[in-house]
Amino acid sequence: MPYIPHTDEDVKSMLDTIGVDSIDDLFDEIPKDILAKNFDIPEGISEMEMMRLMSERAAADSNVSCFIGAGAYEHHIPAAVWDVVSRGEFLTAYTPYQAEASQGTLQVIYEYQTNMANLTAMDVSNASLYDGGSGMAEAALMAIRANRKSKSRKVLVPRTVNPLYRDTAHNIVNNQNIELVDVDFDKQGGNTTLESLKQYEGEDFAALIIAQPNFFGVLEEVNELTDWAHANGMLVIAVVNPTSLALLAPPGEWGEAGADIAIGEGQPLGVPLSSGGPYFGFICCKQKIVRQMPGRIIGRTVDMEGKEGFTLTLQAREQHIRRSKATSNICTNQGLVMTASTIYVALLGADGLSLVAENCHENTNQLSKLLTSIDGVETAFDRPVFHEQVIRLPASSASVLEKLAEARIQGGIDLSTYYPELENCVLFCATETKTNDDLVAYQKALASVLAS
Amino acid sequence: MPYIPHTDEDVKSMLDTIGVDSIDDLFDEIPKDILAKNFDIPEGISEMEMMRLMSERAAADSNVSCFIGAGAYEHHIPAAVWDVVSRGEFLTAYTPYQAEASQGTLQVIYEYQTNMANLTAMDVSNASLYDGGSGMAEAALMAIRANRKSKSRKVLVPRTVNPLYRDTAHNIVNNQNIELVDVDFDKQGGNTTLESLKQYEGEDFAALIIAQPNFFGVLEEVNELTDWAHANGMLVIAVVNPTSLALLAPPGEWGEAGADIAIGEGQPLGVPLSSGGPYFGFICCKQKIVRQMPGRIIGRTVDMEGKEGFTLTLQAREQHIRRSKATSNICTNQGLVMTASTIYVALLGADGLSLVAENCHENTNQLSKLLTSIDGVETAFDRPVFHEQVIRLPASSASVLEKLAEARIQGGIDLSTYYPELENCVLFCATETKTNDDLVAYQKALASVLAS
Amino acid sequence: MLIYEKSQAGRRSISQAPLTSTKVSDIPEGLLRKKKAALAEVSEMQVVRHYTNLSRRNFSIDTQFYPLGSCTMKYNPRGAHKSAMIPGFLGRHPLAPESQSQGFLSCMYDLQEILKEVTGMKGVSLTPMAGAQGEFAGVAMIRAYHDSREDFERTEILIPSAAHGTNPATAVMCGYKVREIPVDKNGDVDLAALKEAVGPETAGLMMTNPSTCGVFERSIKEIASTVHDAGGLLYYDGANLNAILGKVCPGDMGFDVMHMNLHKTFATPHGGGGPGAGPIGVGDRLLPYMPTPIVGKDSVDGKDVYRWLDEKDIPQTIGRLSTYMGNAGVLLRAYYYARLLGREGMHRVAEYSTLNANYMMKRCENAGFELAYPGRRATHEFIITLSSQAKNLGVNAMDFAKRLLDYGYHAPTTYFPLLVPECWLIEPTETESPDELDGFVEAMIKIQKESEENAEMVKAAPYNQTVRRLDDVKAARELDLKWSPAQES
Amino acid sequence: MLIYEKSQAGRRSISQAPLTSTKVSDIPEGLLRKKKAALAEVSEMQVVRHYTNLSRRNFSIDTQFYPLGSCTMKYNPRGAHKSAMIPGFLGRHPLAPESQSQGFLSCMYDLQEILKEVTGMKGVSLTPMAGAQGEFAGVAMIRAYHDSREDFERTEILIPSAAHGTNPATAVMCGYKVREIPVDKNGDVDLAALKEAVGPETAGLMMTNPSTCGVFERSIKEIASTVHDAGGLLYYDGANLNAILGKVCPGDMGFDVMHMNLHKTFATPHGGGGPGAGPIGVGDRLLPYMPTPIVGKDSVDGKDVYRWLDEKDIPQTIGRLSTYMGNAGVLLRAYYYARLLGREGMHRVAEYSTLNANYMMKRCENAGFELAYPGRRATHEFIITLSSQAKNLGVNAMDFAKRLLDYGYHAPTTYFPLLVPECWLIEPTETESPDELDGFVEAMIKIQKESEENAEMVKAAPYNQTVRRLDDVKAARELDLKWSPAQES
Ligand SMILES: Cc1ncc(COP(=O)(O)O)c(C=O)c1O
Ligand SMILES: Cc1ncc(COP(=O)(O)O)c(C=O)c1O
Repeated sequence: MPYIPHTDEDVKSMLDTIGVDSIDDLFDEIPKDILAKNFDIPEGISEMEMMRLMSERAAADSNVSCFIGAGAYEHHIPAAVWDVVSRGEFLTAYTPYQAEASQGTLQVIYEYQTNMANLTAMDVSNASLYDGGSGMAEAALMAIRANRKSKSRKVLVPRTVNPLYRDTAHNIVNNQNIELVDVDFDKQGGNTTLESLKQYEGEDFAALIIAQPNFFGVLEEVNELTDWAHANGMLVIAVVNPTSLALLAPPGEWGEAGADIAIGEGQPLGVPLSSGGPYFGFICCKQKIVRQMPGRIIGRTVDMEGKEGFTLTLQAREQHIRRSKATSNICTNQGLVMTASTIYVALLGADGLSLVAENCHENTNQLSKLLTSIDGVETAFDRPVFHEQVIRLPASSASVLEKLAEARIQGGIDLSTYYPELENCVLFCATETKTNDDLVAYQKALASVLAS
Repeated sequence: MPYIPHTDEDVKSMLDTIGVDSIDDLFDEIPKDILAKNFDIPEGISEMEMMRLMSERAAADSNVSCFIGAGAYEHHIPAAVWDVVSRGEFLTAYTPYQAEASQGTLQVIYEYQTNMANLTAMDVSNASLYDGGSGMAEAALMAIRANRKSKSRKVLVPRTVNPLYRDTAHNIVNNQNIELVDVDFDKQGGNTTLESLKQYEGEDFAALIIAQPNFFGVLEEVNELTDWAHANGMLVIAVVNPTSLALLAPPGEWGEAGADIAIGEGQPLGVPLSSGGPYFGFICCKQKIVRQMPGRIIGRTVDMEGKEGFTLTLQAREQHIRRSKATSNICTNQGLVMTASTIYVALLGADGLSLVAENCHENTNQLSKLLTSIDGVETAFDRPVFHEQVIRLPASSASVLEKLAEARIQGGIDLSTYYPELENCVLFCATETKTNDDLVAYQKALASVLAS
Repeated sequence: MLIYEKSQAGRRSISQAPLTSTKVSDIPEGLLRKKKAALAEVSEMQVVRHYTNLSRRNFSIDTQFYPLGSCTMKYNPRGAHKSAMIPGFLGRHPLAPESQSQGFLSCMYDLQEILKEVTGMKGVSLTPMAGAQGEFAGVAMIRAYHDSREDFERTEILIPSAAHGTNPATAVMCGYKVREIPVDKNGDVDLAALKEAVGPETAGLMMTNPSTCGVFERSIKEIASTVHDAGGLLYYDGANLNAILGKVCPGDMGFDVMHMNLHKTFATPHGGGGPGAGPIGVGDRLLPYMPTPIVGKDSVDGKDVYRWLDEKDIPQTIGRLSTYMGNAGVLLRAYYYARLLGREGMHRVAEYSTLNANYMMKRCENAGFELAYPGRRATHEFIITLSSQAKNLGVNAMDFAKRLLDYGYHAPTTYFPLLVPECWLIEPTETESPDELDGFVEAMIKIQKESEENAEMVKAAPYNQTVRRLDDVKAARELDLKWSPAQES
Repeated sequence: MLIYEKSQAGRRSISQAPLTSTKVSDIPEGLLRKKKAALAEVSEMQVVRHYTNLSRRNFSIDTQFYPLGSCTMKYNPRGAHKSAMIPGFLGRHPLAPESQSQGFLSCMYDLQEILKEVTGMKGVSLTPMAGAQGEFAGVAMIRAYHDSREDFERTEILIPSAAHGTNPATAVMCGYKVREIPVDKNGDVDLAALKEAVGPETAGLMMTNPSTCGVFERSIKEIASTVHDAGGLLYYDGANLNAILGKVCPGDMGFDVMHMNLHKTFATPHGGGGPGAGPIGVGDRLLPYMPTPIVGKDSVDGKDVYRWLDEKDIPQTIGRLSTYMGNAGVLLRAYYYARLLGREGMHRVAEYSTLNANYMMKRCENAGFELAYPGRRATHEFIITLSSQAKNLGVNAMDFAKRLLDYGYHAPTTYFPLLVPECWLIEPTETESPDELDGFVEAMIKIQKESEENAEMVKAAPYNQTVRRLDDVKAARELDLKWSPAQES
């Protein structure tokens, strides 16, 4: 029996101890009429058979050159990261409820909190949320709780924020009658302007969300936007790409007072693309609103002998203590992936992360030049970007992308799916993993698709 | 600097402590005129670049259906094996010279010794040799030392023993003027017969080597051969495939008295094909000749408090103690691979190993039937085999195998390379990893090659 | 020591970042970072050594028996991990075109089908990222159901008092009020109280069966009809699915919607806190509301072709709850597990986890420990109460737990469910052998003896861990939630 | 506890073997096994837990500073391990056709070229499986060389007394007599003695430079010419290559043949005893005798095509020394390391390993420890002698070593080379940071103090390991080399 160690003899002697005749007897409190019948599922197979099946299926999706970003990025992941993360002691531990038997996990989380707080220049971080999109929902809920000056259940959300995040967040918060109010973007710059916000001045909103870079890769005027929001009684929720923080001003330093909450998708920090998960959402905030933060938080303390140690803290915010009054229902988070990011950040350091960011940025610029050198291809927006770019094609982006895919190049995403007005537009990125040959191959393939 | 942690400041303060001005000063005892110039080798690259290069090169050799055996076999390796073996504590430890800080490795070796001794039904095992071929050389040398009744520096070696082993062993022992004397095989059975040995009766040989199964997959009459050797004052060196020992009589039980030494290639026990290494050679022997055994041996003992522990023992046989009088020059062995085999054996157990052996055997039989159903293809020998088979083709085996390779089927090895008399013969095996579809694909490809 | 304390300005793991720098000149000064982030500057070996050594300060399934009740700490197959880590799976972008995603999509589709079958539900969506998000999806669907019928009066979710904290927290996140239903002394829902509570405001009841008390809710069908009759729906908290997998299907007990904690019942690693995966299964009534994405299968030229189902296919969906496809890698691991178990293995999960729990319970009882529900069968877990030890010896459930660590066993869940005083919720799971269970009970007996002879010693446990008992009060009072360069120098 | 002691008849890790049995009927009864082998019968989880926990009883580079002299315990890049474990490499059969081996062969070829360049040798064969087999190959080539010149008189190999045990053992395996050359008090070969020893029986001299005394042999060129003038050849034991990599090439010192311990200098993991790889490099005179297989490169239609060179290409070869291609996977790891270091990194190996050793030596000296060769530079390693501690305090080199374990540092090599009494051979390697070196020296200072204050305590060390000091005498007297069912029950 797969994974069950019992021998016939074991079973017999255990049943004897219990004082029943058969395993079935142990289920005698269950009404007979609801006992399960045979399942119509495949018979069990061996590890060997399954590994072959999985290898064949994985191979079917392989050997592509991927230029899709849109919130999930192909970065080099040092071999050490997942080798260490896959150690049984990290991989197969539960939540560190018994602190003394979980100092490894606990210290890792404390270091993770430090990394994220220092990267974002915020005061504190939690121990991870599920992912970027659901993290934005938590941030909105948190802002509504935390903004004592506002009674609003509305949050301003520029359309330049990742549409998948907006969709996810909406689906989560709408059950509490919370509204995410769209703010349109400047068609030329691809950014959120103060003009477009003017109309909301005087109205009560709990928060303004600002994505930097935004979904188009475009850089927002985060300082002005932050100050505007604060001036209008809103908190600022920053949505940031952690890789970018090696180069870009961190949320904690936006404008006069800095953002109040910073969230984002942790995937770029050592987490494989892996079809979208497990990733992790990070959330950081100002110290004064830490008690509104969702999720686990680890604190440093001492033991009976005065020795440094780590433990779960501020648990009174959490569901297992506060139940219906908790800051969130989150329990299981993304611990292992968060551990991977902690090792990744240690391996890269601030300087290494800068090099990654620079090289991604340069590759995307390079590719942008190559692609726009093709007749009829142009960049869609005129403002500075970080490591991602939108181009407009002289043909339907959906069909061009399909043809590129046949050449095993995943050229980006069809923006018109999310923004009907951005017809023929493609959002792409070229990270540090791409060589010049890769970029040229994309250019050639696109040229030939467009020529055909 | 890759893997070097020193900052400029570190270097400066270290040089200060030492009392020199520069690192170059530390080399002032080396004659200036032999200092190295610049190397003409590629500039350093990053892990990301290297992983890509290696992945591309590995891919070039992939996607083949391999039916080659000839001493190295494709078996399913449980994922747990290399996950656990790759833990830093196993992977990056040195030889367990400090027993108290190496109980993990030491106990593993003790368990390995137990596994091999119990599989072969011998009294003791060492902690591994390099591989099967060099192991046979060590066994021959050991037999010459151990056979007190013989003064001979000659060992009888049937030609049915793996020719690569014979070649390797010859190259090692010939420096000591030791001769490996060929014994021819029966052309019909593909085995070593008592007849062919008769001519050596009365002559002084230190040992007879017996391979079971032999290189052709054919089963030797090990009981008769063993008794013959003993009757003629020779020791018996068994060369065995560990997978086969789940089914076949173990060397310790051959004939009246059993083999004296058993060696073999450990690769089938959880070690990837990996282009030929690292594998490991195992060697087991009767207790009474253990002091002639080469290589490390671990013993169970107790600590100061009477607690069970493990330590290197019988070191007086080894080069670091006995130097020119050591039983061998071996120092570094194949520890990690031996560890993998220990975990593999624990996962399979005797019953699991039996299932592996049975299924390999069945698949080979099945394939043999399929192939010999093709016109002109026939088995070369008429005696029972284990999990490997020789067929004779109606065409040049070299060119047929080449054409099969174009269809990405590695059909076996061209036996005529090693046995000119076995023209058009191919040695193949189909292990438990092969599905019926795989076998049929081979048959179809062969039929089509032969038809063309 | 923290990694930052091993840091040295200017040190780097050179090989891990690109080797060449390309200065960025096209980003306005005002948007750039001014001071580099205070992160560790260390060598690759320092990193490997630091985190390898940290890992050694953890208990885990791979190293210890870990009978943490409600958490189902069973063996996490190494093959599942390996198969999800095949480069082709790791490298697939979540927005890759369907034509280049058939391998992944077929795994997801197959998993959906298996989960449907073993839960007796009509539809499965894999996307929720943990149990709590599965609950959210479920309750949000309940809401969508009532809303679609314009039944806006239903504002309450009923929850037994023994329920896990995520249940009430979830109900609130879905905009509901929570009404607690008491649990009687046998661990069953107080039926009378339930009957009194249900009504036109009842949107649904969230419960798990077996309950968190480790006993099977015998009146489940009556509970179901009570709620259904009042127009409410029944939510099944799948945290306890391991107790019944292969024996009873939640669908057959009358549940309308449920989540499964794949990181429990389907043996995906818990990773020191996560990730999990909390797929939901629904009965007919909730099919139209399932969260996207879901994988559908078409037949094109006689070949199976898989594709994403989204708003177009499920117009009443509650929508996506994650940026992409939830914890896809966890789902691959669960799929591996499901296929290895297969038809026969699936039935054995409940059987052997129940056997182990009842065996341990009996041994505890024989050793003199007090069972919370002595007349009842254990399910996959059971509760003992140490309240007499607390009262008579001054050694409480936490002290006992800490001392257990010294014996090399992870402690059971303590103080949950809250209604049993000084409780231990013990869940051995089916993958442990009887020797391990015996060893645990023997350690308990020893601690009992130690408590009788030297309570002070037990109360100051643990002794063999990397730290002694930690000061939680200080941790909460003098918040120290991150290292910062200033603080240390 | 041994795995066998966790065994239960009939238990199995089901998923790991084929699920169906096919009875074998075509093998004669007399050739079949009668009683199944006494192996453990355990579950997959038991196996994982058992060996995971065993691993935790080891010191290793990934967890500790491990300054084992002569063993070069430097960081073993995880990337090297991963790249050698790419399925395409793992799955390649050693006898696969060359047409489907170009990826692997090109790596081997590139590695040969790099090793040639950094050693200053004319040819490299990768096939020896460890240092000792490299030595064997080298000495066998020396023999082949003399034999081919029909110079059969040369029956002796000269070896400095400080040499590693493999050197004399190898010489004997190659059919030579060994003649020891004394080492003087500065750690240099006694030149006068060497000159007296060389003669027409001299086949060659085996030595390493820097010597095992941790100092550079300053008269290397005179030694070389002495041996060469007498018609002998010069063998370089590459165990100490780390000390000179990038600074001096053995080829330029006059060596005719050498091996490299890739598991030392090229950072491939030592695996608790192996595997290693001991490629050999040769000068012009020995090129015709190199062991096979070697990888050659042809150009076919302007494309590089790699192929095996064998007896046909190298008719005077000493032949193959392994069944296939030696420790191919280790060679891949070394290739990874060589490429990451590259041209610049290669030079830094000697520089920084030497810097670390000299720094530690100075710190030891300052702390009052006695250096074996006080006037000399350390190379990549250095020796201290604890003979005054042994004499005055009764605490010897082994006691000191055992106590060091309690401080979390692996002990240096003790009692080697034999000519220095109570010696510690300390090799920090270039991958350790100064903080680690400082910590080690501070532990030494503490142990010195402990020895002065409480020698008995130190002599009974270690205390913090999983076992106390082991009884080696019992181990050798009452041989217990395997578990057997009878013995235990
Ligand atoms: C009974 C019960 N319900 C719900 C949950 C929540 O599941 P998750 O942690 O996956 O969010 C848990 C997990 O701890 C649980 O034990
Ligand atoms: C100086 C010296 N020579 C030779 C060897 C033998 O090398 P190997 O262990 O790889 O056979 C060693 C290794 O310990 C050594 O230190």
